[in-house]
Amino acid sequence: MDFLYSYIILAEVYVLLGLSTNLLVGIAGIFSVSQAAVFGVGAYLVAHFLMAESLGFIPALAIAAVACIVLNILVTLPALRVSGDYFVVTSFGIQLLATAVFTNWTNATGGANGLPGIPPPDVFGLPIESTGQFVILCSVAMAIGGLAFWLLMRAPFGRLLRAIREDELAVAAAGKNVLRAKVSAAALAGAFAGSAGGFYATFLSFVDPSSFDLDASILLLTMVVVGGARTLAGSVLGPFLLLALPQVLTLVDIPTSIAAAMRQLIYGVLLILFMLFRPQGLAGEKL
Amino acid sequence: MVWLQLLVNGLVTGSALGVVAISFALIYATTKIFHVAHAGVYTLAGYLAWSLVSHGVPDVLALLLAILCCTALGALIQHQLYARLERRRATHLVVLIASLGALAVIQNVIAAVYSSNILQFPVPWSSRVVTVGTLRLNWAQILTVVLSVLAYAGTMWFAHRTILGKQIRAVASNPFLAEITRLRPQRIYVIVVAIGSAIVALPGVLVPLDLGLQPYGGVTPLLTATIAMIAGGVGSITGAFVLAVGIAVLQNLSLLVIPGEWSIGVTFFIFVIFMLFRPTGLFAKAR
Amino acid sequence: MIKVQGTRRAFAAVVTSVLLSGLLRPAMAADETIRLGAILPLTGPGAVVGTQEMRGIQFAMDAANAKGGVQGHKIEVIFEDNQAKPDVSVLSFNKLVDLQKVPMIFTGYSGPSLAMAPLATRKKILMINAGAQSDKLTKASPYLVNTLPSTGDEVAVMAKYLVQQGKKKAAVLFENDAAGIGGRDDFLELFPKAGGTILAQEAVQFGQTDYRPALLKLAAAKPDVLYVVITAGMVPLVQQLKQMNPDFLVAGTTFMADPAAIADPASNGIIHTQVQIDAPPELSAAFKAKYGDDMDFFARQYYNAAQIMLTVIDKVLSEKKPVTGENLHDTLFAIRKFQGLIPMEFKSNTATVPIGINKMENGKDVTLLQVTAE
Amino acid sequence: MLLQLTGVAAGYGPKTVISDIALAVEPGQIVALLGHNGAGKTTTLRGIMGLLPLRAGAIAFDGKALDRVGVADRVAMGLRLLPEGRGIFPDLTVAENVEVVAARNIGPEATFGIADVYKLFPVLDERRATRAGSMSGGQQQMLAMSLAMLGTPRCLLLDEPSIGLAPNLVERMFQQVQQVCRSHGMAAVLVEQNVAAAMRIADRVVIMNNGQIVFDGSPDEARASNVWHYF
Repeated sequence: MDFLYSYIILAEVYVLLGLSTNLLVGIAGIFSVSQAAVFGVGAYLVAHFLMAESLGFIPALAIAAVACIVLNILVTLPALRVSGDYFVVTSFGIQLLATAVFTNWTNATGGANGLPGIPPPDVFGLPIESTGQFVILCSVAMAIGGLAFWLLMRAPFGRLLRAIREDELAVAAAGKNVLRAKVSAAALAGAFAGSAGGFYATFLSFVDPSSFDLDASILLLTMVVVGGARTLAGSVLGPFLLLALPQVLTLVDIPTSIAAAMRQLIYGVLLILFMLFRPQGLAGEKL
Repeated sequence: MVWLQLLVNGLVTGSALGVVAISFALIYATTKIFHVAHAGVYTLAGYLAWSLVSHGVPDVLALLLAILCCTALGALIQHQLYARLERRRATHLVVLIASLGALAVIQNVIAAVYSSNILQFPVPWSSRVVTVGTLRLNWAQILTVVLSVLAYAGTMWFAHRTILGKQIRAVASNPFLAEITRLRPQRIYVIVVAIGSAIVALPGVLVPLDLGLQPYGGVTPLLTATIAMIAGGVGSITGAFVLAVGIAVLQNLSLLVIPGEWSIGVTFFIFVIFMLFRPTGLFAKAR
Repeated sequence: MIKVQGTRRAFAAVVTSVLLSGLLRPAMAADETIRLGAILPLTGPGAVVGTQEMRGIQFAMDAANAKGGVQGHKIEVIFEDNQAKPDVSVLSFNKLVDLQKVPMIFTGYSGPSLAMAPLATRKKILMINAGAQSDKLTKASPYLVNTLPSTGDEVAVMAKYLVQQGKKKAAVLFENDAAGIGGRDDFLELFPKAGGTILAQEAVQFGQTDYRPALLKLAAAKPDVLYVVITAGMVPLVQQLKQMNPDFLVAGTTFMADPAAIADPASNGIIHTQVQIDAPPELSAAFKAKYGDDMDFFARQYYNAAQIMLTVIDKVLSEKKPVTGENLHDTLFAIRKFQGLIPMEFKSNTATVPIGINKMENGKDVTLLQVTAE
Repeated sequence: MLLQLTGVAAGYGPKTVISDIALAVEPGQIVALLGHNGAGKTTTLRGIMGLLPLRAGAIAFDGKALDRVGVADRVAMGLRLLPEGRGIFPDLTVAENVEVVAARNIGPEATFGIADVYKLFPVLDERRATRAGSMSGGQQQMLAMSLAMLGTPRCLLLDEPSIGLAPNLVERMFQQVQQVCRSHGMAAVLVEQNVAAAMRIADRVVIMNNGQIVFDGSPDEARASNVWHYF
């Protein structure tokens, strides 16, 4: 069962990240390609506190979430100044900068060696050690995240965000505070990404920069788009599907020497077909 | 005299990077597509030339054939992928992800056919060294600078002196007017991606001639070139070229003051700061 | 309601696909085939090394199966691509162990191996690493066995040799990943201990083959010797070194011994430590005939590791014991001494093998001296 | 009849903006299409150019039904649009602007060639090497007008040509439009906010309100009528 469990746990962590990305990209219209960087900061912070045994899991997670709120506001600030593709490229820059810091700030992150031996989490003194318990923990986290997202989308704030995405000038002209709305969306997205990092670090008990690089950020975007932008169902479906896809593709029988490349190739073809024939994703609204 | 050799090396890598930047700038300014698959075209050029040279095709002919194949591939991507997405009114995000899919396809076809090993061109002359004073350059580097500068000059001449070049700039400048003055923007898009792909094939062959071929090696040069394009001001060929050279020189010279592992991080840090204060780029024209 | 239906259908697709991926293969488990796993980077930048490792394993298994397998059992190795990422590795590990019931897994790369090590301990799955040399791997798990010494052993040999040769001022060029940093750290500790001084160090990214800026900066420090810890891209490195016309000695680790680099005249005079693992010429030729590439260090290492596994499985089967991770582990340490491509002894989780110092000369790699590291 | 619209309806997304539009333009005629913002004038022009699909009705040009004719072919037939505020290629020089449009639109029987542009607007001749986007609004509008007329225009659709121009410039430009129409038998549909100036050169006045035509007659009839409460 551990395979299924570990699949579910990782998918649930990615659902939190998917919600974060969806909130920023799908709903607030801030096209960020640096969510993996924020995710990484959350993971390293929780790892740090647990390895130093200075804090329990829940307080560590809270601190990581708060730090990532601040960080995410900072990294999305350029979006207020530059728009469209300019921000995408700036965001690429932020992501590559973060990777450089994760790889080279050896004292804090262990550098390219990573941090092995992160202790398992505890919930108010109750240690979470088996994969089964971990599934429960992550499911609860995902449920809370999903509920928050769902409630938000129904609240006036959600409608305001959507209106901003449609026509920012009109919303600003109507006297609404666009800046505050965008910053709030970025803050919430940061909290999601930071806590996802905490679950990720403690589940794997190991973190290194390769989990938080540009590829990871792009995977997140792909998850959101394939699942469906701007909907809760989309944010859940995308991670579950895209994490399963490589596993399913291993069933395709290909000569071993080129199998892995062929699977990545099929993945690319599927992405293209998806964008051509179902660009709104499985359960999303039209982008 | 380390700085002099570093400076010259920076100029060499920068000129090749500059050609990548102008090819991407040409495509991006006209189609507004964030053509990530361009990195795949760049990589493919080298592998095609390598195959041809390995089969005894003369070096110059191999280069020309590689350029020709890339031209066709570029036209194919625009015509079969981007144009279809455009007709379906796909958003930027959808097009970007489809482009990532195309990149995955190209890279992994290469990996499946050629394996992931770093391949060296079987051309002994390329690593022969020429000494000028204290400077030591090999023929591959010299050829890179000469042909890159020629490519830049050729592109400038093409864009400003030929009717097709002017039409491309017209479409980039006002696609709506181009539509109603029968400039046939859709056709121009195919042409411009084809030309951009032809141009990028040049550094795609020259750089691996010196440094070897890797199937996944195209993304970093493309991202750096993109940053050069944005910092140089979208639409400015000179801006893209000069900034690319500048970035490469900066990265080389930065080693004199900081450890090398930070040079990429510092580059992107400067870029992010730059974007906050001068988001339209250095060479952007007043609008 | 169309959207809801679409969602449901997609959910069904996910669940079905997961179940399918689990159910299809074990359905074939009725035959006598013994399945092993291998989790290696087969796509992405790390694939340079991972592909060769995969070929080494597959080459050994194909040969064994062609001879009828081990006591009538065919051996199949299921390869998983982890793209050198720890999270994918953990998924792959659980998948291989839960669904394919493999008793042992070949790994490489420090990060993924470290991420999987706790799982190996908990589930008693034997992991064999024949490629990564991070010092942390030596103590990561009792179930993680390294068939090559950690970089520390190689560095110790080289540091002593260099000082003996009067090369007391060194600069270090290292790859900015676990393997490179491990080697650098060892050198920074062991070279001064042997009586040398370190003048400068510079990192390069994995897979980045423009070494010129780093080389120029290191050369400016005027060292007697440049110590190189890089795992891939040797040909560009030796060519760029040659281009500089250096007045210092270049020394490296086993990774230096890329056949293409040795064949390149630019590599003349470079010395390196070599974890002794020679392939007989007919084996190399058969490998090259099959894959079109030389059987490099990694291919030989994993070929050798696969041979070790075949020996261990043979013993487990002849003792009529089930092929479990625990039995494989215990039997491996019971046999202890192996005679694969090289003699190898497991006094701990990390093999003790002879280490030589080689010099590249006119397209050949000549052994200068040989020691056995402790 | 050069241009004829019958029962035309068009719109964007779920919204139908214009409906039941009937309009006939004869060769040489200048029709002023007036109405307040959002009345559907620009939508009508876009419909004529084929930039918007029709939801009902038909458009015929020179007796030929346009329902299967694409934008580029309509331009080739002589339908020309001067779009509001974006009628030039700002990053190209004046000469390049003229050159790229001429290259694709001037045939052997062109009524309006490159030389005619500089004859009609001498100021453009002086500024040939200037980047078009850096010129004044009036000069940009002259260039836009020239681009719309290059080749063999038979019916000019002018969308707010006077926007941002000084009053004397507006007069001059309109006189030039009138002159070209007279000399080449070209028709023009002129959408304008500057009602007075438009009325002075118009042969006919059409007034739209809420996506419908509410008045169609001569300028004198228009002056005499009570349609002005629409403004």
